[in-house]
Amino acid sequence: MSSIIEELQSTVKKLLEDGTVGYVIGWGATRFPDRTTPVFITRPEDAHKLVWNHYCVNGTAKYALDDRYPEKKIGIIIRGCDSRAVNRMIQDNQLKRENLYLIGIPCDGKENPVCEGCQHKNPLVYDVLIGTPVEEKINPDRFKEVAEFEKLSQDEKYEYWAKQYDKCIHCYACRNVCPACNCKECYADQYRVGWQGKQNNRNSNQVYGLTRAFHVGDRCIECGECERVCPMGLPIMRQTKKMLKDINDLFGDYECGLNDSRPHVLGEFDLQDRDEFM
Amino acid sequence: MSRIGVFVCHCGTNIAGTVDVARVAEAMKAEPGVVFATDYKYMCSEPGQQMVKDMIKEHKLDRIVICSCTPRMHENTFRKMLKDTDVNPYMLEIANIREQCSWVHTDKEKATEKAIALARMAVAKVGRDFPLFTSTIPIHKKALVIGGGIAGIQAALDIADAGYQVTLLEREPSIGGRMVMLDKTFPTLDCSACISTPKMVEVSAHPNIELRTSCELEDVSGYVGNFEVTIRQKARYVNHDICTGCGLCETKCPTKVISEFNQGMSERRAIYKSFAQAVPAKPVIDPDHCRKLQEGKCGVCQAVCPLKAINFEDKDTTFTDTYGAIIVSTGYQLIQWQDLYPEYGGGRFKDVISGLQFERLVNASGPTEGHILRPSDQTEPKDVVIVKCVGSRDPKKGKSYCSRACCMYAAKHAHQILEKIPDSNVYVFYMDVRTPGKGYEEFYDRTRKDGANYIRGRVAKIYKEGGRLICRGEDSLLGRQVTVEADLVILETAMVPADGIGEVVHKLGIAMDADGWVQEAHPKLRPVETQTAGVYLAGTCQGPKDIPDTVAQASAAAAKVCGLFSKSEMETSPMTSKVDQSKCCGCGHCEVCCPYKAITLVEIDDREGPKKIRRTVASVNSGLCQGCGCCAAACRTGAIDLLGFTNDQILREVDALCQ
Amino acid sequence: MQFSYYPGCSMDTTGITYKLSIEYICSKIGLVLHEIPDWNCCGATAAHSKNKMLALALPARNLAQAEEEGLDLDVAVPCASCYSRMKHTVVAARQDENMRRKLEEIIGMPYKAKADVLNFLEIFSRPEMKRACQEKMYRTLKGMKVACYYGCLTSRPVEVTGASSTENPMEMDEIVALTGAEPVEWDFKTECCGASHQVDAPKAARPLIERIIRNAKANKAQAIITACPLCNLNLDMREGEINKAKGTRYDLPVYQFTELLAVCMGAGAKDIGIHKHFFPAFDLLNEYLRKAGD
Amino acid sequence: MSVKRDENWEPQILAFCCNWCTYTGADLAGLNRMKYPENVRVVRVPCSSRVNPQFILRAFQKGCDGVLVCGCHPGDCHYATGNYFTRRRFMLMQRLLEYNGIDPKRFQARWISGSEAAKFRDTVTRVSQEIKELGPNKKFQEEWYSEGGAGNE
Repeated sequence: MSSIIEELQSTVKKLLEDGTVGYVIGWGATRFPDRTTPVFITRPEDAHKLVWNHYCVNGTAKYALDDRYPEKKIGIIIRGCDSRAVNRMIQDNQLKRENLYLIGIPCDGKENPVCEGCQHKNPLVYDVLIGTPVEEKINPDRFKEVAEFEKLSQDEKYEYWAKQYDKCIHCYACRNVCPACNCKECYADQYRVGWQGKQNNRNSNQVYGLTRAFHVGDRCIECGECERVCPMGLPIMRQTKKMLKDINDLFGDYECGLNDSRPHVLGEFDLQDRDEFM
Repeated sequence: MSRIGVFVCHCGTNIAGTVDVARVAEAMKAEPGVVFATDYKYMCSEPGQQMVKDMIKEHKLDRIVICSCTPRMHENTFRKMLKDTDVNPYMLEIANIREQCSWVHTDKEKATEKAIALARMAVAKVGRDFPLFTSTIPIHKKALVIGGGIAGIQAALDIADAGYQVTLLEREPSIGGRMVMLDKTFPTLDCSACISTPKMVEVSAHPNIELRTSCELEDVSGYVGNFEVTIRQKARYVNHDICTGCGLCETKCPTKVISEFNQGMSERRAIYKSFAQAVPAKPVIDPDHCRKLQEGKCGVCQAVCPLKAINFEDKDTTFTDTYGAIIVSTGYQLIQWQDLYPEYGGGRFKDVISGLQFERLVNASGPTEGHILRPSDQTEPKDVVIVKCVGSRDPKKGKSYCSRACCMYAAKHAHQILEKIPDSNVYVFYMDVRTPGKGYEEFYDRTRKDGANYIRGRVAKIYKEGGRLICRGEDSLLGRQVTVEADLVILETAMVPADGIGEVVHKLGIAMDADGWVQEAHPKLRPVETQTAGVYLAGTCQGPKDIPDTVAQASAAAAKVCGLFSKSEMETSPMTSKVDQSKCCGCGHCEVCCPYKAITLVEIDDREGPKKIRRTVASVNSGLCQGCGCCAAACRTGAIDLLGFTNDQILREVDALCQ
Repeated sequence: MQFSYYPGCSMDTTGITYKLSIEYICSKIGLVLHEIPDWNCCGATAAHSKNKMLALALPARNLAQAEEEGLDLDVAVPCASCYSRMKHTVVAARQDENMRRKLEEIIGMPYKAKADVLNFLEIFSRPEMKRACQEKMYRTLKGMKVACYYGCLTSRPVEVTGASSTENPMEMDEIVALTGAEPVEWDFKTECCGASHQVDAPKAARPLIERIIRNAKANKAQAIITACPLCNLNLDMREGEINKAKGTRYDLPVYQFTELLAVCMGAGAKDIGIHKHFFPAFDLLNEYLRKAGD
Repeated sequence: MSVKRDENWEPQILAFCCNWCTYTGADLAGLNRMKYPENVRVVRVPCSSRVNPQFILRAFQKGCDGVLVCGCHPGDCHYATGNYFTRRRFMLMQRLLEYNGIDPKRFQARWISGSEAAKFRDTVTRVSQEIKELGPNKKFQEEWYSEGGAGNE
């Protein structure tokens, strides 16, 4: 591990020194040994502040959206999930590949339950790769949780979600961290059109949760950031995964953010699509 | 605050019989924004309309709700009425309380409640209406006709005769298409070339027609009235401005190439005119076979040309022009039966020929000067088998559709053989004989009386023995196998769309059906139009048809173009999509689902903090947008919205309904 | 290379030359065929004209036997009719899970339909087989014009066989060309030979044979090449009869394609039973082998 | 969830109908004086693909007991391809709603052409009947948990 950190730090240092990138997004240490924090390294002499350990859980890619028109390239240290986020945001025209310098780093899972089902530990795109690729494994249980939940009765499902949304505090953390949530202005903030109330109550939260699921479900890269940041511990991915599962069932194998993923599942159609509306 | 007027129509007793119209009007008075509400016997009548106009003045109304019959009936009537008032014609909503209320319900109480709810929805929606203005787009009165067969020729002539400019595009060196290859036309047995070549000459001489041969469609952008079309002129290597078409080059060219025009049954030179009456009557060089262009040696044509018209340095060029309308008349070709029917020899037997080859054989200007001779040994065939539906009505091997013209030209071929070879026998294998057309059945009848043997069944196998072709098939009427020995077999093969139609369709943004024919806007009522306004269809590009149908459709398409060109400007519906670029994040999800390619992603200047940036956003071409709103539902942020049916309005309608 | 092997009823009798030549080639190129133990009749024409389930179950038992043998091998079948019947069973079992279970029930043993059924044309047209044969061939039949006759069942029905072409297949032409012989283009590659009707309805069936031979002759073939014991028998046995009955002078020996391969690998006439042909078959081969200087 | 049966209770059903097919079909039903329940109210949209899935949520929020989206048959869309997108969107939406506890009968999509007046009548009659059997929808309803509507300026 230590050699990887050295390689990482020296790579970043060099990139900053030779001016390839304006800054690098990565992880830095905190006061706590089991926590890291996203850091923006702007000076070569700060490269040593970068860490790489089991607690590098934060997604790095979305920060690039705050700097869509950079003067120099943005360096991002990306794991498999971050690379999918980058791919997705490029497919959504939110980032330009030429504005990014991607420092790939194979990831063997972090202190995050979502990592257990990860099917893409190695970065899918990168300009430079630190370390050596790790073995990928297929997750046969990708939709197991969803399938289990589907078995409940409608009332049980409703009650479950209603209780969850009672907990929701409408803080939008899930939105802010999601790489698929990349609108310039979220629908939920447009009170004039009145899509969505701002109240923090069950119904308002339900509508937000469902709308969010439908808005991002077809483009969810399964990074699990939404659940990780939710202060109330809502199982948010369970909604988007339901969308993904149905897309897989109805419109063919689909995984988002891969280099060859279909960019617009809902913006395309097949004449042979199943028809239930006859 | 809006000032809404609500007018509830009795429609005689049509509405008032089931709905308490007075109560509806009364209920509407309580709705926010409504300053006036009344009911009246016939809103659409002259006095009804006058009353609305008076009330607009009296109460300073700025929005109108009319509760009446379906908007599909009188929306335009009332919009027209509002043109003379201070109210914008699009500040109008209609509550459908007749077709969808009074006529379908009987309980007066419940029907009245529903009518109130429907009226309330309309009031809620009209409150969020804002003035819309029809814009006009100028119409560039020049038409482009793609494909110079008889369809394109006819369409071009009709439009040109009406006084409009036309460009006729043809990818081959000469116009004329398939019709000029035919010998005679059924059922009158007119000489095909004699009736089509004068039209070709007329095209070349017409002051309003710009003839562009050896040209292909490169790119199309824009919309009805204003298509920007880029056309590629393929290198001809002969300067047609200088060339007089004397033909000296052709006689001296040493390279012989198989003639496409004569369907592979004769030869032409590498510098050539496709056929004697070609228009333009000037040669081109076939670069794939020219020795000079291939090997750098030869150049005989250049040496002999008295006018120095040969230019081996010629290159493809492109040019761009603006057209108001486009007619697609790209025509058909015959199916490649060789690959599909190995049981007919798969092309190994020289004497198994296609119908079009026979047309050339029997034509006086064809390879045999009109004598029907077998391609293999140039002898006169005595027994001829004609096989119909080769590739047509055969979903397993070819196409499932009927090619429509084959029954008739098969009869024509049989007739021609019997006429030219006195002691000949003709056997026609058929599935059905389909002769719907003026004089067609009579012609078929005559052919049978001439002595053609019609055998109902398909040919299963053709093989060669002792220099003759053995056709084995079934006579399904007698229920037994038949074997016919023939000297010549003519396969009446299926029509399929011309090569390259896919590219043309793609460039024009129109649709193809499963078989590759261009899709018309409506199979019954809009047969010459396409989904893209300003693009029309003529001839077999839309589906198999014979010459009279082709010419009729060409004239119909021309009439559509002339109708469009009769106005100098065209009104467009203002109910199109509109992008709020300040909200748009440029993700392009709207772009991919637009059926009209009306949405493009463009870069605009913007600032981000102090920084000046170029930002990508969606942009709607309102000339192309037809107002379906698919984009609006695809936009997560609501940046793109459909005027007349905005997100805001529909949400208000839903809210009002549930009150 | 190894296969399970279902010889069918004709290989020791009417198909003896086919059997001998296949065995000869196997010994030369190291091809191993494991005969299915306790195999039964494939059902042939009789079963499927009477009872569909019987027609599927008879081959299913053979295939299940092959599976039971434990060798996870595709099944090689020399006879076109056996091939067709077994292929029908495999396809039916693979397409319909219920059918497969039903078959298991009928034959009383598990049948998974894992293995493919292959005829010898399919086997020999594999590139590695062609290569292996070519390596072992040192004699040539250069210039001998042959008509490759596939018969109907190696290609039809195409839904079952998956053949590349039902009208003009080329696999045998390509294999035979390895020997130096020149396959001619002709029109009766996949016509019916009359099959068992040559025995029970000779009046209807004889003309079928004649037109095949006539077309081969008309296209300048000197021999007809087959890939089925019954096709071979029908052509070989009836050619002389036809000459006698109709006064024709057809002179085309009828070989299995494996005979030509074997001869070129050095097989003597006795090794592969050239003397067992009905229609004299030795001279033509001899002539061309000599021409090539052997 | 136990539903108290009120015999006089009428469900509130909202139908989004595309202007070119289903709305015309509904008009034709009127022209032919066909009868169907009063509780169905039609919102006219140019194309079924105009219907934003959020409109459905809004309808439930505001107290609709059932929502119907109707458009042209696939292949007949006035705008060529709109309903193919409708089909994809609402197959997913229906499943997502079910996953959140909404009976699929409460949100349905149907293809009804301009000539299928009888199909329109039959569809809305059947949907109305089905919803009546299901009882009032209380899921996702605004009034039950909060005061005031969303987005009222």
